Amino acid sequence: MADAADAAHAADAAAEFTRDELMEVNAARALARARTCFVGIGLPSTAANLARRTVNPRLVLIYESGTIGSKPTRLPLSIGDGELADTADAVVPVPEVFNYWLQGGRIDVGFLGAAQVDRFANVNTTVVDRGPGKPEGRLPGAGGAPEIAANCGEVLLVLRHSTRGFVRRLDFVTTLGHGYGPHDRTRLGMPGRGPVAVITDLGILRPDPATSELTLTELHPGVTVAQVRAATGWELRTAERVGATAPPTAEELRELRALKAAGRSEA
Amino acid sequence: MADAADAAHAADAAAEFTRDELMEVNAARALARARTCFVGIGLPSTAANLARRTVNPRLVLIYESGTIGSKPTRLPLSIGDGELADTADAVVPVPEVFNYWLQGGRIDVGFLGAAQVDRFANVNTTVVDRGPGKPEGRLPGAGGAPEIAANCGEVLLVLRHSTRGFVRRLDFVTTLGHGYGPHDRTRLGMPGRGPVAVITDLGILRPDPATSELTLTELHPGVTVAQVRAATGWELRTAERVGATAPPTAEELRELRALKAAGRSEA
Amino acid sequence: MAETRTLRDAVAELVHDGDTVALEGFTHLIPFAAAHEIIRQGITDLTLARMTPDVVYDQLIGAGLVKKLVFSWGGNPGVGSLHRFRDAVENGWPRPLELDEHSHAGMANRYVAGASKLPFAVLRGYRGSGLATRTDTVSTVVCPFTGEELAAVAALNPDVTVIHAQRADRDRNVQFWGVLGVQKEAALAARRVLVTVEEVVDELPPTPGAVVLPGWTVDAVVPVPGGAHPSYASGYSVRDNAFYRAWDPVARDREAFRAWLAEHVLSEGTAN
Amino acid sequence: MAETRTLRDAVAELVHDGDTVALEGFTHLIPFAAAHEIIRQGITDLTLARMTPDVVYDQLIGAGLVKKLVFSWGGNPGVGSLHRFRDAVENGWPRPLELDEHSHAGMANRYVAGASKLPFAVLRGYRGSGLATRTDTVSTVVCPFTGEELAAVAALNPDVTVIHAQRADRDRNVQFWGVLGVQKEAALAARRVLVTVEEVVDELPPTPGAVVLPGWTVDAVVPVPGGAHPSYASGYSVRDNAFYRAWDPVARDREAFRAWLAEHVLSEGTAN
Repeated sequence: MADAADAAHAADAAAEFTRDELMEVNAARALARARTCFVGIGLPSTAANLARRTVNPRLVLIYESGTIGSKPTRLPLSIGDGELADTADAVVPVPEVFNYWLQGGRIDVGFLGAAQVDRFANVNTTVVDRGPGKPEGRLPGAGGAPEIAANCGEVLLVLRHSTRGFVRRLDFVTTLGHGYGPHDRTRLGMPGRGPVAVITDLGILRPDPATSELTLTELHPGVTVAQVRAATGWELRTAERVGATAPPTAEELRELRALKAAGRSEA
Repeated sequence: MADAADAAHAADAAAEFTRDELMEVNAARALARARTCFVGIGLPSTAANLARRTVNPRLVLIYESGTIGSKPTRLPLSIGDGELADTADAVVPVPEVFNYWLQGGRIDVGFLGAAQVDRFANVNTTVVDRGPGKPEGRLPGAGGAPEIAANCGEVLLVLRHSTRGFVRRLDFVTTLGHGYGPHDRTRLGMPGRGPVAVITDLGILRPDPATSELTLTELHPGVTVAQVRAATGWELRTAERVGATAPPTAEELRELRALKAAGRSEA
Repeated sequence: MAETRTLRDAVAELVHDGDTVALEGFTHLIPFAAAHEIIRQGITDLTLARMTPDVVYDQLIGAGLVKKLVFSWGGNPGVGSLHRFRDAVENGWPRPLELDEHSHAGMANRYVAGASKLPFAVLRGYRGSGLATRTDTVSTVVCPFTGEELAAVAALNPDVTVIHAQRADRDRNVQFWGVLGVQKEAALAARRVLVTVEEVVDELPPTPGAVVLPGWTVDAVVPVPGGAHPSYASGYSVRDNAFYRAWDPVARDREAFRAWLAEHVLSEGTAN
Repeated sequence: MAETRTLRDAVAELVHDGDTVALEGFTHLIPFAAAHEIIRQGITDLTLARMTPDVVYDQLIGAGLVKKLVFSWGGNPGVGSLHRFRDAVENGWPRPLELDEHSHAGMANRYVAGASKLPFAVLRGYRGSGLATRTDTVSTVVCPFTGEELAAVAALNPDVTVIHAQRADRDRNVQFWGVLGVQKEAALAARRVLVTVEEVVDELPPTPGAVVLPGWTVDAVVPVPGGAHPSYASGYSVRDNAFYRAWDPVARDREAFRAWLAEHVLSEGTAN
């Protein structure tokens, strides 16, 4: 009965949700079984905080500013907002969070954004080539990403789907995902499994277990394979059976919107 | 006038002071110009706390338990007594005190005891040879000494004078003083100057600037060169002019005895 | 004693042309007031180190005082780009900006090595990343026990580190709490340390989560209430997120930036 | 949940014959009660790690449960020798004791490497000391930037670390303060963590100088008021210096020690 009611709610809400909301909701769902999550700012923070309000209330949020077990009531604008420290179980210096907690192998899931991703889920957040005669376009840089991707149990990538972002060849490799195939992480001695999903506003890509190449495994409601292929800069492979993500539930949308509204209002 | 009065007091007290008190008072005086002192337990702690009550009230005491700027009112029995933390400016984890504070070059004077010292002020606190057919005698071990001796601006050694302690050849080198001469510390890249004085219950030995060999430079009141030589396991050299340490002042004795009485009473 | 010194005098005494300077503070406790004083005094040819350059270095870079930036993430947190930083890197305006670029873990460990007076630190990092090809301060070492190759990062020892803290006492003991960042390491790694504080008190109240830097590790303490704005000082102020958002259009435009600098930095204080 | 477990069950579950065990606490917060439970259960062939073996390891060694000791200073602080430790090393009684002996700086950094999941740590240490010739857990590395040769110490990752803390909450979050020692590093370096606490509370009050170990890093929390005696728990008890002094004559004599153990450890508790 509850399921039927939920489905009805979901159907009501479905008319209204945006593609970004699909991305955010599915990113949150991907944290359902994690104990600890290393949270970058922006989309990853939205998703992780939504997960705490929906699928995983006990999820431990760890921010690179050194706040462990933060329980913010609204979305922080930066990874060092005061509420992250005020609501944390422990606040540690930045070197400690990287050495004892991240490198120490204590984080189940690392959540990363990206400017460019290639077919092996390698990531560029450093510079982009803007064409002949033009200077390289400057991006913010690595931040914590190279070591998050190396040391977390697994990595989720979240970014909007476009040919600018999903590229045949990265202009720079900031952060290794799967290198050039399934053996590169092992060869480099990386403790974690690396990227297990790229969650976009169109669907979800996952590395093929045999080749580590990103493959379309799920589509969001109303999205076609052709749309995803058109937004991907390489010949995207699809899984034998491409699934569909469940539409956001009313609860997911309500919590997501409340979070974002609270985040905006505090400025 | 004040000097004359002090001298009179000192003379009064002189009848009563012990050789250990001479050692302790002179060890405290050696801290007159230090800003920071890394304090081992036992005689070094007595001397450093006496210095804070007499020649150097602003002396910063740093204990290897991680208490920085401790101001104990009585002599602690161990380097981790609660009062050391309760009265400290800062309490840091043990790895930090060794890495950021000691190795970080922030300690002016390190104060060490020893079971055996050789003529180059190298120290053994590990094992002693007890003769043929007998097992090695076990001592407590290194503790912080090797890195205290390497990294403090300078090192003071404090121990009672006897041929058991002042030996021709160490049974084990726990802690390097001056190695085998004036170039060994430089060759080993040791930041600090190493031992600058060995303060005993008979007098003070200092390394000869040319050879680094310990040389008798001062005698305590009433002690002869012959007595010191008889208590030293090698042919002890003496400085061209052997000085005399000033007798303890009444204030020094009063403070020293109050400190030790308070230390005993709390057990 | 430190408490009688003005910010102008302390900056003039401790920060010099050509210095390597770290103004640290991880989102929290960023020493903006001290940065503005550096701008007013026109102290130039600086090598600036900071994990997150943030708006504070956008301003110093835009003011033309910086020849090199040592950093790991150069964005306006939660907002977008640092446009003065980008303009300097992409177009050399107002002067070219040399970069020494790291990951956060690498930068944090460079300060740790600096505070420990070790020449380098070891981490499991930079693997498979192109970062190591662009800098001479990342290398490798082999573990003598396991044979594993690990990253080595060169120690970072600033000529001067500048931080903002909540409180100090009259002996210059400095106390800060909340998000702790890498300030203790950056201060202990530096040859000189300048601290601005919200207030100077007779005695530092023991405070949960607080770090204390003893006075003898600090060269100058200057009371500058609000000296972290638009960053914040936990217990005294909140982050002015609106300022960070409003910075975007200002920094996008060279003239808008110059006008902002003239109005809000150069016309204030006493150095002009 | 942890709070329903007895010390007997927690020790039986987490500490096994042949384990490498660290019972840490630098003078302060030494987990004596847990050590006594290990003795009662006769868990043996242990490799014990501790910077300062203290009376707690004198007891475990004297009880014949220890095959190897990893340490840096083995005395009775302020009193003298650890006689059971000496008897084992010098005379092999009640069994021979293998030693892996370090300096404090080396031991502390071995735990740091362990907590950081690095195979080794670097320090400027052991130079000119004979210590390095007696162990295979000290080596050297060369700085790739300066060419300086530095000491490398192998990471120490105990099978189980046991600590005593002042408080925990019902989610196993553990809080301790005062002299902090190397407990955080020893706990984070270990595969399993057992914590005895003075009390379990509904909510941990923010406390100056306190370290919090999140509950998800801890395998068991057991309330054992006074569980550090004759060591102490700042805020709850003071160090029983008289006990440390009285230990000297007990430990000097094998029979006096056996009688003490029978009366004060083996006859108590519920494991027998």
